[in-house]
Amino acid sequence: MTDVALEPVDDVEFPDDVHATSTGISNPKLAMWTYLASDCLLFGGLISTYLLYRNRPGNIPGLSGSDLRASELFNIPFTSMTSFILLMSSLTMVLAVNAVMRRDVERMRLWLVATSVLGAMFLGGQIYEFAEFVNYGLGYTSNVSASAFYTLTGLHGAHVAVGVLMLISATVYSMRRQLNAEAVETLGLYWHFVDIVWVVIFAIVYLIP
Amino acid sequence: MPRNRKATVVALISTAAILLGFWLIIRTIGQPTGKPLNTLAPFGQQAQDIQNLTIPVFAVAGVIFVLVMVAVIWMVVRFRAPDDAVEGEHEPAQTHGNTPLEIGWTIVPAVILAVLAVLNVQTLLRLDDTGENPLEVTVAGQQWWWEYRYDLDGDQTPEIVTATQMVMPAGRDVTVKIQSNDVIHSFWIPSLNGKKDAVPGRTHELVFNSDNPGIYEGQCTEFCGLSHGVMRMQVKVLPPAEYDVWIREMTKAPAQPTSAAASRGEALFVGQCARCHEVNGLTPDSTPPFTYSDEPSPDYGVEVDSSLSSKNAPNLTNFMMRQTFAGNLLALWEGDAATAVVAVPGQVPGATPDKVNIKRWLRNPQDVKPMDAENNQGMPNLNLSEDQIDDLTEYLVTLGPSTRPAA
Amino acid sequence: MAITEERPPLELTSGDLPPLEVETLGVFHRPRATHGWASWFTTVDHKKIGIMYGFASFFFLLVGGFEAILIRTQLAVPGNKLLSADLYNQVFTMHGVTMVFLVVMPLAAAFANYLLPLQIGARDVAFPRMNALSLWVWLLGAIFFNTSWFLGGGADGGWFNYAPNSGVVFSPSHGIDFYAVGLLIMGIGSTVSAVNLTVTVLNMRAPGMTLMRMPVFTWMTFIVQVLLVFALPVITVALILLTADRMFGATFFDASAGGDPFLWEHLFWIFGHPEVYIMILPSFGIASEVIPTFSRKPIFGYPFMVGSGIAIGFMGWGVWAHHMFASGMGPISVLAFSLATMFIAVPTGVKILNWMATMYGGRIRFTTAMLFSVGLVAMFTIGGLSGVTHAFAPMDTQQTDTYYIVAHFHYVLFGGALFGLFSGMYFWWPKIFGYFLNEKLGKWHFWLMILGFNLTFGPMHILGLQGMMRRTYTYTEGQGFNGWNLVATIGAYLIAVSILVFMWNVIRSYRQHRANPVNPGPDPWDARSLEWMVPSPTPEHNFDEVPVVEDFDEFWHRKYGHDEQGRPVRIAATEDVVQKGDATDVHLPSPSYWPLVLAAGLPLIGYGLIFNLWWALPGAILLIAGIYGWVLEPSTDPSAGHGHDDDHHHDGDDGDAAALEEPSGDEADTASGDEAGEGAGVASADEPEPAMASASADAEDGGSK
Amino acid sequence: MSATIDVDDDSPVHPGEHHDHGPSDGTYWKVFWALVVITALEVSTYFWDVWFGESSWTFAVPLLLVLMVVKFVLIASVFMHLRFDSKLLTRIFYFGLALACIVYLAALAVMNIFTDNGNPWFNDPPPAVTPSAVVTGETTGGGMGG
Ligand code: HEA
Ligand code: HEA
Ligand code: HEC
Ligand code: CUA
Ligand SMILES: [Cu+2]
Repeated sequence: MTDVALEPVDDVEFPDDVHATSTGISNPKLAMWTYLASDCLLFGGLISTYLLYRNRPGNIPGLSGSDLRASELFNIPFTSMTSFILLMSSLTMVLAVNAVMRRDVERMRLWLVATSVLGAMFLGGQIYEFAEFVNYGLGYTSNVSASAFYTLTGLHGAHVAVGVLMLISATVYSMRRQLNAEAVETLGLYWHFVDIVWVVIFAIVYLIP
Repeated sequence: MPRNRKATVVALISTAAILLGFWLIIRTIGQPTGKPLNTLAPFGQQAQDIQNLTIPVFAVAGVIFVLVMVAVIWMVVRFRAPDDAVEGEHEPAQTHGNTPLEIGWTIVPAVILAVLAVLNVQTLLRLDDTGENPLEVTVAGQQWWWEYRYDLDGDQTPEIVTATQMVMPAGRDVTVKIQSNDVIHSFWIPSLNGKKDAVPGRTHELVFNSDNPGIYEGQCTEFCGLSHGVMRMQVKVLPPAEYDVWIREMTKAPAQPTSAAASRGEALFVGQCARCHEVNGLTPDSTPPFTYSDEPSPDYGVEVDSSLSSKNAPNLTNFMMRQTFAGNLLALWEGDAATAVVAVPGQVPGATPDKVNIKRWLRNPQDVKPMDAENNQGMPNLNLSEDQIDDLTEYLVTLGPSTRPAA
Repeated sequence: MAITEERPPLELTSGDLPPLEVETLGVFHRPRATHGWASWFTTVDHKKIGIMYGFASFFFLLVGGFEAILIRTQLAVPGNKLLSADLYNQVFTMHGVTMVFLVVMPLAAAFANYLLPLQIGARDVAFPRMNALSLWVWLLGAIFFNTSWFLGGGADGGWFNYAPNSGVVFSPSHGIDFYAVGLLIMGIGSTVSAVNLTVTVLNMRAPGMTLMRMPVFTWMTFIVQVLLVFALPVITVALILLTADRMFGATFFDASAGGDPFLWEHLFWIFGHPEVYIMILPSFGIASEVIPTFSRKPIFGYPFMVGSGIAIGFMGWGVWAHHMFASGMGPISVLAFSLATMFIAVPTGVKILNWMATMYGGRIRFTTAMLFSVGLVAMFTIGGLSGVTHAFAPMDTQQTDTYYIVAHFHYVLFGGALFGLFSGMYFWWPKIFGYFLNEKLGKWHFWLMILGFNLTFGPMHILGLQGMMRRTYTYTEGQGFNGWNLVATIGAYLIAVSILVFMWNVIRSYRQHRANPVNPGPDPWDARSLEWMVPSPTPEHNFDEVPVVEDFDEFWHRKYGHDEQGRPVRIAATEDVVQKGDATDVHLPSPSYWPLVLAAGLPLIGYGLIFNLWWALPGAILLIAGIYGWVLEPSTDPSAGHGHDDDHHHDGDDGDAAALEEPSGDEADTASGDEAGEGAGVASADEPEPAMASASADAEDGGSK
Repeated sequence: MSATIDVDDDSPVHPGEHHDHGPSDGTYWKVFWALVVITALEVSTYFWDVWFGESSWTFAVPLLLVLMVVKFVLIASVFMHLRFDSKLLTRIFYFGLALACIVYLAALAVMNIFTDNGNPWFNDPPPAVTPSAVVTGETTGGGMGG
């Protein structure tokens, strides 16, 4: 910061506004999209790992470990439910964003809460699913396909959890002081991305045997 | 223009200097003498194929190198601002670019490379050719030594299991099937062919074919832990007749030791060493009188646990058929026998086993080669007494054809 | 920031209540200092952050160089017993990792941070606090990584750390845990920084600064950031899997349990090859600034320079398996990657030739900076050509894992990347610190270094071709490696001397400057890009007035026109076109503790993962405190700074919200400030990073771990 | 934003130019229902082998992939506003996505996941270490990603 004399000074001329952006896209939004593009490679790597390993449980002679496969335990109707819940949360999120654009704060808060509740439900479903699998004897280290499965879905779950925390924080924040519409929109992007990733996981991991 | 002339002179001088430097290097670089791992001294067909690609590629790279260097030197001299340069005088023209030129120097390198690419592909395909009726040898790397298995009759169990020194006939394609029992290693005999990694869970093939009998040094080249740097091996290329002798000798059981010391050593071996090392027929629970078999136990080394390294140790049956041991670090024979290209080194006139080296190894193997036996990596120091070491050495030198009546 | 017009910040407090003035978390006062040692810990100024990157990575250069000296001393003679095999393995691993992740990348980041905003005419990066966060995360991660020396030994798996040798079974010490966690932490820092700088280049350009008017350095750094954005997650995946293997008992790389060691190799090199271009492109950028300046000619073929940079960055994604020619993948894969690799020589060649064409016909002043850049052109060519010889897969099966490779990558990394970075140091030193480095000592530095460098790494070509494998802790008499190894060792000591000369130069020049200050002025080299328009050292607000850009090499064109032969003719005295740096009342983001607090949590979590999970608890608390402290803190301290916290001045922060209301406000300058009432006092309105910035930082944590 | 800024050739949205608000709540609902239907269709494939027999898999797998892409694009374009926002964002995101697909598919191909030789240990042409390990084992499905 320049040390500025305390007496009033003439305004410096700004031929442009320093804060405006060259592309017309706001910084946080551009940053979020860049980050999401980067995250594609993160999830791509984990999905590839799973694809590589999914047919290598331990029942192959010479390999150690349990011979259970995650795919044998899949409860498709149940996971369809949780996928549906996550899909729904995308809808509530987009409604929250639309509300904030209309400057309808009450509605926005409502939809944000709904989104976080749905997100939490999804997480609950995932925890239930994991617990069920472990009950069946498929632990994280049971075999390499299990590890790949848990790492992939677990990391996705972590993304959801972070998202839920951000949603709750945003809601609280909106009550404490001002909340930037941009923030809600950007948060929405993150949320939808998490959903999109699940769309891929659901199809590739769960439905394609 | 004097500046121009000066630049040209400097450029010519540096061209000459670079060429002289190249010539000096090229004169010596391909020489195998004293450089057993030299990559530019092929003694096998595959290495020769690679060499045939290397020479034109290096030549092209060398020419580009000289051109770029000389051009830079020329310009540095030619366009150096004079010390008395004044701003505003003799300012350079502000050229921004020249599209045809740019396109030109995009295309020319591409064309050069395209030509070389043809050679590249040809060589690649050639090296991939496994030849006709190849001899197959399975090579397994483990921390930090190499094991070779010869399955002569194709029944999936090896008749010969040996370590450190691989033997192959001259003039015949040999397919080496490279495996690993623990981490990734790389099998490399530069005189014969390029390297190929030994990756746990996989089998990789490499083809050797050499018309030149000789002993060729090799080295593990994929970092594999503590003793990677001294994980060495040899390939001995024998004339076909000698090779048959080698096979014959290697498929015979060792004879019973005759001297008392060797017999004591034999018992010690069963007690101390047989839990890791195999001598065909001996097991840790063998009881005297010991009997030998002419085939390795089919279980030997099959149950390698690739999460532990030394579940198996070198098979020592016919130990004395090798010329070096302990990962090619120590000579097993003194004098000519250490390096003779023969099937049975013990038959080289005047051959005597290098007992000093064997004792050194038994006294403390870690002293020869860093190992971590606590972590199942390598051979432990068994804290043997000098007497035990003497007895064991007497026994070890009986393991081989020198004690057998000549065939 | 730039909230788009339709969506001004919400008045969520139903209008009548004033927005809460949040005193950040009560206990802490918002840091105010902008001078003095304390300010360095809280600064969000891209220039200070850049300087800190620079000093820290130079320190690590000494560490990594010391390790290199140990390597060379051990290998000076056959059978040397200076280092045990175990220690040697740690030393070369740590050397490699240190040089790559703790020296070249952050040193390039130093230049990127300092110069990007200046070169595009911006006041700061897009997210200043996140910039500070990147620095601290990287630095603390780097320190964390090096503490392994004192906590049971460094990593010993080589810098590419092939599995399964990197598993607990084969490397039971904690070294590789530090490698995995340390790199994960630094990866977070680099990802944040890469996103930040990407947005900066795209969004923060001065008026008229179109992409094709950006200086080449900016372009190359931009490409590097994009490469980082996409390459880092790949190694993150690899490291996550490695951590799971080592710490949680998974078997991703254990072949006996179905794991595949190849997966590591692919993931590592998918990252690793873009990584080598991440290391070289900034130096290419630096050379592309230095060579035109001292040749007094514009860069030759600017669009081709930019295009080839993009091409290199792009092709870099398709060649990773050239590190695996001997690994045993199928012949078709080998063929494909071999051909792809060969052709990467084409765009790189375009660069080399364009630099030469820039020098051609120029009037070259051989300052130290120029010497290093010309050195780069020559030395990199050698390294590049040996690289092309590796690209021929059959040849590479003889070369790989020998010292021939070691020679290749030191020629490109040292002779390319590091030479470029040294060139940049001499070039921008006066801009950054306000005094010149001594040219005479600089020339000693250069000549000693290039001599030592060639003595060290030149012989390695021969050694490698004669079969000396890398990563060997010793060699024996009779392998024929003796003589050249000794030469290489002597060369390494020469390099060390040259670096001492450099350090002495810095100290001596500084002392002389203290005794007898001579300001180099804004434009000591008669240079071309915008950063030379501002005084040296750069004032905190960068530009008094953001320049309106009309041309590539804008600053040059303000000084020179040209005659009909295209020769430059002065049209304005430098003094008249540079800025005075005396602007007041420029609105800048305020310092903050939170980046440091947040970053400090990560190494603690790292120790927790490695030793005892309880230790992660304080780390997690710091992390969360950092995040929430950050979110609750307006990025601009309303009560800080320039002496007027009231809003009767229509300075930048008030003006902009209003300016944004104005669709086409070409005169968005001061007038619009009048309606600033609306945005006034709205903390988030003027911050370059509204709340969501921190939300995305959250995402970062969730995502990259 | 001032009009003195030369519009970047690369920035599709002109500075200061307004862009659409995006669709209304109603549109979102419509898209949502479309997504629900697609998801239902996806899930139904799970029962196809019961309904239509095993051979239905040959249709199910490509169908699932197509539906996945459709869902993906719908959410990205509508919910994430890519259709209404600057094209730059679309480019950035889909560049990352495409890069991920290409690079990882290539890596998986090099690891021979698509040219599976029936060896369940490593999907790799060279046979496994111990001959006994190469027993029957199921051939991994060749579909998307093996
Ligand atoms: C700054 C970093 C950097 C850069 C820029 C490069 C550039 C290149 N590298 Fe290098 N490389 C590394 C860093 C780098 N490399 C590292 C660190 C390793 C080792 C990792 C490890 O194992 O630890 C490595 C290893 C490595 C290998 C693997 C070797 C092995 O382990 O077996 C290969 C194989 O193809 C390779 C190739 C190339 C090629 C073709 C280029 C090209 O980009 C070079 C292009 C440049 C030129 C060719 C010169 C100029 C061109 C002209 C003058 C035009 C005319 C030229 C022709 C027509 C040929 N590199
Ligand atoms: C940018 C990257 C970079 C740089 C600059 C260097 C610089 C040097 N490197 Fe390094 N090197 C690598 C990257 C780099 N290296 C990598 C990636 C590897 C592979 C690792 C692996 O295989 O996993 C490697 C491996 C490597 C090896 C091979 C080891 C082996 O395979 O066994 C060798 C051997 O000679 C070597 C030598 C040197 C030397 C002598 C320098 C010198 O140029 C260093 C010069 C610097 C100094 C000399 C510092 C100055 C110090 C002082 C002035 C005083 C001392 C300071 C204190 C006491 C605090 N390096
Ligand atoms: C815990 C296992 C173990 C025991 C017990 C053991 N060794 Fe070894 N031995 C090894 C291993 C592993 C090697 C390979 C070392 C290397 O070269 O890296 C080896 C190598 C050798 C070699 C060199 C073989 C070659 O071809 O290179 C000899 C000879 C040898 N051992 C003899 C003995 C004798 C004699 C005893 C008993 C007193 C013994 N060993 C006990 C594990 C063992
Ligand atoms: Cu085995 Cu290196
Ligand atoms: Cu590479």
